[in-house]
Amino acid sequence: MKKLLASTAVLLALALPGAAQDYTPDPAAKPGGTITITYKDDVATLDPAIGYDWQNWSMIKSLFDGLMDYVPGTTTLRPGLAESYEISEDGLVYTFKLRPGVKFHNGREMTAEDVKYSLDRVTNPETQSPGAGFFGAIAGFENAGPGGLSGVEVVDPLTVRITLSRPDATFLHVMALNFASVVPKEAVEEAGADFGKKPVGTGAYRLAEWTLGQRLVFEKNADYWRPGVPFLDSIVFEVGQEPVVALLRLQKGEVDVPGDGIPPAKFTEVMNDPAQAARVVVGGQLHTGYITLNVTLPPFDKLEVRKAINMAINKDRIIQIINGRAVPANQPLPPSMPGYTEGYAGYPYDPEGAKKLLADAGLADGFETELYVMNTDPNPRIAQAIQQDLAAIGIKANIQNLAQANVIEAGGAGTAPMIWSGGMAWIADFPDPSNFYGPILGCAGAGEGGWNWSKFCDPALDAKAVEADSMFDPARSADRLKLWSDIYMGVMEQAPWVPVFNEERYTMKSERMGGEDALYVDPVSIPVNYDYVWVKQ
Amino acid sequence: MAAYLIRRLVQSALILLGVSFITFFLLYVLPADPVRQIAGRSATAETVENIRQQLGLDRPFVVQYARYMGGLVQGDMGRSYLQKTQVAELIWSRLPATLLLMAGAIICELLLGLTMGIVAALRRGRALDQTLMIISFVTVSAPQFVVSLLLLYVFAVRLGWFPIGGYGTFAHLVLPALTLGILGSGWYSRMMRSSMIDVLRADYIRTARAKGLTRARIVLRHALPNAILPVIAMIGIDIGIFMGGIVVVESVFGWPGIGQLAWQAIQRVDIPIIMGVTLVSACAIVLGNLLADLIAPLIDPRIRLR
Amino acid sequence: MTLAEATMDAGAATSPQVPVLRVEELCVAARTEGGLKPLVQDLSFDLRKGETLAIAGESGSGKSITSLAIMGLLPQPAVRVTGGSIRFDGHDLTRLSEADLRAVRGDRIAMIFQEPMTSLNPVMTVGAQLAEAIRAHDPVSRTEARRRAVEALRAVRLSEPDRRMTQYPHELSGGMRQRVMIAMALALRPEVLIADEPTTALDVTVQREVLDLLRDLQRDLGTAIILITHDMGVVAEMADRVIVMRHGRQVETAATAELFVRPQADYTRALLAAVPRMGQGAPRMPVTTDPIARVEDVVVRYPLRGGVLGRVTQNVHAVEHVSFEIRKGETFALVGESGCGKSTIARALVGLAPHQGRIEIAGQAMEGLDPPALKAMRRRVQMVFQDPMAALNPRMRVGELIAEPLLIHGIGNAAQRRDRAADLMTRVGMEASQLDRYPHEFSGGQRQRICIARALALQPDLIIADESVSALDVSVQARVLELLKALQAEFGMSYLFISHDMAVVDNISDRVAVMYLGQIVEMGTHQQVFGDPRHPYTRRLIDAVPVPDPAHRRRPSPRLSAETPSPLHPPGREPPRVVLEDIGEGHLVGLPT
Amino acid sequence: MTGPGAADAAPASALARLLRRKLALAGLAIILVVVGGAVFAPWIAPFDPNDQMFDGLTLEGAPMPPGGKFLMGTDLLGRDLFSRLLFGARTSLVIGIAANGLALVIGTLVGITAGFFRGWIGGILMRFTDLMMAFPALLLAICLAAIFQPSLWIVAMVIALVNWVQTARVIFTETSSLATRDFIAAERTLGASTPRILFRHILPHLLPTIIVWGTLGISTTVLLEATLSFLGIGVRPPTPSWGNIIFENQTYFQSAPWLVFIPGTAIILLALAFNLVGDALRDVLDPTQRGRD
Repeated sequence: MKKLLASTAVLLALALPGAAQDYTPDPAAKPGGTITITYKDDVATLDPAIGYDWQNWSMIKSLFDGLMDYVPGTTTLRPGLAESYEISEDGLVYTFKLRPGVKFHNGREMTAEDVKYSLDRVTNPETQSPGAGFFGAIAGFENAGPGGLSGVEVVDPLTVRITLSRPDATFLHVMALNFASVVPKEAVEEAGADFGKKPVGTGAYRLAEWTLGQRLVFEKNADYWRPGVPFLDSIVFEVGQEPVVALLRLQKGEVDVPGDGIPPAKFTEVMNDPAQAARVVVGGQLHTGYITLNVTLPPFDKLEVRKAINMAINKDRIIQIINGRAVPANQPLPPSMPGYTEGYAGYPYDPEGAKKLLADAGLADGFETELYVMNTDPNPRIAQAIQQDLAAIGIKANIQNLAQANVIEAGGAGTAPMIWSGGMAWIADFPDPSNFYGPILGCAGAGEGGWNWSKFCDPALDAKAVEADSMFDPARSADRLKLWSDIYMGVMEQAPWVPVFNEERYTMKSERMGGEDALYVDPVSIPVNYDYVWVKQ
Repeated sequence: MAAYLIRRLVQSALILLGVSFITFFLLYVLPADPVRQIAGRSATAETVENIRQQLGLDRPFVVQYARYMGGLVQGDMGRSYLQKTQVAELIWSRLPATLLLMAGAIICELLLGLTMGIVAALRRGRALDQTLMIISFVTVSAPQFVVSLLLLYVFAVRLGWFPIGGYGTFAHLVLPALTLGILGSGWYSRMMRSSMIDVLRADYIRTARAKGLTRARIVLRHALPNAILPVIAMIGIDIGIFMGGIVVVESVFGWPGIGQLAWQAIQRVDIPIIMGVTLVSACAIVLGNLLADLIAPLIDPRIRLR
Repeated sequence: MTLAEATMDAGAATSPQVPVLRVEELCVAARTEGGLKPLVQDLSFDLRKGETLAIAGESGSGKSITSLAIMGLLPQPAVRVTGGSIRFDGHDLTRLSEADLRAVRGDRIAMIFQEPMTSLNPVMTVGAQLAEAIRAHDPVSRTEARRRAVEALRAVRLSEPDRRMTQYPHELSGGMRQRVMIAMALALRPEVLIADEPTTALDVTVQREVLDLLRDLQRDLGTAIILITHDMGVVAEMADRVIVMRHGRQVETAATAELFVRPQADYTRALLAAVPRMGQGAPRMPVTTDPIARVEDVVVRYPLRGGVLGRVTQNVHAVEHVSFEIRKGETFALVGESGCGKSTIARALVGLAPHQGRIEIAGQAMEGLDPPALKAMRRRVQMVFQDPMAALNPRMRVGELIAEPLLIHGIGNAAQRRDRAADLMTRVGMEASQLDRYPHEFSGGQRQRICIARALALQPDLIIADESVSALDVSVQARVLELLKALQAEFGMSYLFISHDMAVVDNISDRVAVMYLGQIVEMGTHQQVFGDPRHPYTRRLIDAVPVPDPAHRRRPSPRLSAETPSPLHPPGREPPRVVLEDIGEGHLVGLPT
Repeated sequence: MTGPGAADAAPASALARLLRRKLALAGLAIILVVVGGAVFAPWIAPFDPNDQMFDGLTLEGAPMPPGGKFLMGTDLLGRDLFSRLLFGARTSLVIGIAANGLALVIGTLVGITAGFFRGWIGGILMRFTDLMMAFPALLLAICLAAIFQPSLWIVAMVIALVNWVQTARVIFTETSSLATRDFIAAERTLGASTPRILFRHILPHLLPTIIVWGTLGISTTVLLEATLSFLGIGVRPPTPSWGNIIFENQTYFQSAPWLVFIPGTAIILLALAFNLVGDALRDVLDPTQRGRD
């Protein structure tokens, strides 16, 4: 089975009917200009193998490219550094044909060796990449180390062949992840551990200046291989800025995009002012906020109790508390994710019914438990709303208000009966339903230290998940999504989670920013697709 | 003098050693696993173990501490777990901002505090004295975050006199330095006032008056150098208070100092950074005290360095 | 032009009978919570050109307030002049503005104070303080001011005046500082010098030097001096005329010779009678009983540490090989100037100072005793401190304080202890009804009586009186000394009497030891030591004491300005040891080394 | 000779003198109001402090400004701010008193021991105190809070562990100077035992200092609790404390200023009150500080 680029598009078209095949930049766009973007937290690193933060995710996307890419503002795959690719009939061998003449920022031309080096590097434990696990399907991953991945071969300078140990329907998405970015070996070796401070890639921008803890400046890569982009001459990122302060500065015209979005404290004010509200951009996110119920700890080992809690939470009230910037969730997947089960009503808000279920479980008098929550606003507030809802059905939940690391620790160790996921919640790495299962609901993550904080493990569902992920054939895409939908319905039956809401992103831009709104709430290049936005002069 | 310096430096080194040990121990028993943070959500148990071994976090506490101190002695503060950057570089890049803020704050509080204290002492018992002392009480009683938010709201948001946050120009420095300065000035003014009142009662001030010196000369030449001595000792302690308190002000004003660095590192259990910041702060405190001890004999020749 | 030359002119220009300063009906009062409290009332006097007027009186007499009123230095607004006038050069100083007063102060009326230790600014060099005083009134250049400052230092006979200019006050001894003060006061050749207890804080030999200096300078400069003092000896030596004050009022005023010979007021008579005089101690029968305490070859040293490792760099040799014994029922006195080690011996005797050598109380050695035995031994030796206020816990009632030793040693029950305390109170001349008061409600003399009562509570064999009467006014001092004598007669205990006051020691002691730099240089009965002093230091001490008799002719003595040698020695080095030789009847004299 | 004055003796008159000072009286009044509010909170508070009321928020989820049904407005969860302030006073006072009391006990014990027994015990204790002084206090508190996981009493303990150092230093200095005073020497010559000297003679003299530092320290403690809460490591929600009320609402200082500045004012007033009383107490009780007003 051999497919050219055109047929890839067919595959994707099956996944997302009606999506654009490729992207035509805004015809009104003008090149030039500089914009300022702020973030609260410092940028930890720009090393694509390591960066996994809110703020560096989109920066890395602009500095580096992977073999695959997405159509701006959408979740539609398109080729990146690979001009074309073919998949073997058993779905185990991917052969990528590289785009010729692509140059790194240091002027050297990119070759297949670089692709292999990059994949070897990200999977080498010495790199300590938080994304190494995504490449688990590549043959030889278990033995990855200084020797490299046996499954990645250089055929010729412009051809790379990747062999998988099992079929993986999400593999092309994986190749679009930041972790799969292509890096030049000599630059990495020269910088050593400091590559994250001196990034060299093939991306639309290059790093011009970095004052640690203060600002970064990206400047246009004039040799960028995609014609016509980027538009901006440079981007200034200022870090260490409180979201409220950032928004005040935006209102004064000092900032173009607040990287952390509109802070809750300013939300009502902004929305009540038509002039400002006009510049607000809303977009869905592949995000779900949920409460984990530890199924190994009594009384959460009782299904009735878990269901009761699902029925006790007043999701509308919680959404009101965060100024209505979310929609109620009834299942793990967010609505914009393929595989979302339309028409599923979920557990109703029914405190009386919940009480009855508790009584059925022999806990008519309720019980006392603990709710872990990360200590940054608005999470403690949401936890208190949850606490009040639980109190209404007789459950006394004490709030453990801790730093992120401590909550993760308690969750991993399995000592936390309930955790509100806010602040650490799952935002999908790539737009595929499988991304919401493995580490956080599957058996693999349920062990000591895993991210499956419910410690929920259903071997039957796990088997289904394996089956779904091996359905790599685009022709069976619909079947695959149905299978995933079933899996998540199965999860909901056992109620290890209380899905609470799917957050929507509200961000703002300055008067002078151009480009369609989708670029500012890009579901992949979070939060902004810097390559395609432009400035009105 | 040299012997004194050497002994003080040895003492300081011992104090820093103690600080490092206690901090390292506290971080060791901290119920949070840095490796999980490093490895990320997709990591397998194997990857996690791999990373743990590489960082040596599977070793006993004593070994880990010895390794850390071994590196430290060679000037290596280690690499940040999450940023993979040299901790020294991270701290170094942020230290100037913190030092600038601290210098600004100390100048601010000395100007405000000493002036208030001297004026109050000279107008002792009068309405002005009472007013100044109530003001200084209020400043001592005000929490940092309330004052910083208030200043931000009034002078940056409402009046627009100063930038709302950030770093770079003098205008950026004014509000954060003023916040810390206002808060500290209360202690200084009270201390200066009581010290000044004591000194103004001293026999040598009577002598100076008996010589027929002008009031200004008596206050500035005779009383001030004597009265300022306890205040100098206070500056050393003050640096410690700053080092602790700077987290709040830096976060409100978006000041890129080590307070923010520390706060983020604590959130993510980035042990090398926490260790580094703690040690640098402790260093600053120890040096501040040492400096105060070295300045005092310049003003007061009676103080011998022994 | 030197100071001396300058005054020659001044002296020739004015008649000595014209008053330079006239105080009329001066009233000073302090504002207190209970209203105005008068401190000085209706005080009038004239100060004539070139004369020395002494204002004498005990504490609280208002003499210091008077001097501050003249200088315009009253601690306002609490204390202020409420009436009368101070006429100087045609102006009433009480009505002058601060600026006008400032022009007078230091330039035309200068003042020196009691505490030379604290009266100079510790953070300015001597030179700066002197030059500043000059430049405050004479618009001269810095160099010229400096030159005149050196001149002034030379005039007060300070050695190495150039070096002194660059020194800080703490580098100078008390006597040198007082000279600096005098130099500063006289540098601008004022018409009036007010000396407020100028020698009270000084050792007796230093006092001698400063008094001599003041007299010499006055003779040269013709400055009129107001000398404020409580010491009738100083009055007798220095003053032309005397005003005796009491409770803010003038009691008597007369020419000095007249006052001493024919005091008019009862108070003056009582005051003069209370003044201890040397040579008046009644000859006593030598006490020949067994010793109650024996001090043998006692050494007390304090290490001074320094350097990187904190090694001992020097030792303070506080007490060096001192031996003596105190017999039952006798009063043994230790005299000497400050820092000679006499108090250290007292502290060693009660176990407060670690020592080498042997101390025996009633035949039992103190060294190597276990705590209970040490506690038992402490019953036998009690101490009365110099400052009774400091020695009494201010938070305890007098009754508790006196019963405290009984309680500590578990003697009697509460009622018995209280009875005993009441008894002791009456023994020391106070009333049992005062048992429930706090120490601050008593006067200084009464407090010292309380201390004595407490010391008596355990019926000790030996009471150590460490400068116990030094802080008291003479009249009170006399009464306490009487009490001590009476108690000794009654109970027969021994006293170790430590004092720097030669006259007091002469009056109370049976035997005397003179200490100098940690060692005893002469020891014998009081007749032997005071009647026939052999050691040069003893003689110098005795000669230095001002005699409260204007008719007394002082033997001309060399004007010493040598400083006391230091008791500091590096480890391993010891000061030369004084060897005592018996020159007959137990009169021990140190051989000059 | 002037005696150190009556303060050394009669406590009753000290109180009388304290009451004569207007500022101290004002401070006492504020403290009484706060304590009263805290004690009678259940009766005074118009609402349950933890009740997230439906009409406490606008439809858009914004808090209600002061006035009308809610005297001081509502917070971001629709709870009555006035009720939370009343109950929060309990937390702040409990922390202020417990944490500070504990710090005072530790500090006094360390200071008195080090000051009285020089030598190696004192040396070690004071070196340890120096070491603690070199710790950035807030950083230490943050670490401790992270280890022990915050609750009301843990926060109090953490604050105490951070705050005892200053007290120890002051007590040390005072004890050392007391130990050389004549009346202590007199006690020794009488044969008094060490415990007797320490507890009968030295401790009573330290009481004014302890009282003063106790009152002054309460304000520091209240502020530190507020700061810890501001950083999200204070007492556990929903228990209100003045600090965490501000913390929860800090970013709303512009859109809902009452949520920040009303509790902020409350903290300032309470700390001010304790400072005023403490300062006056110092003047009244501590003879060395006499007459500085």
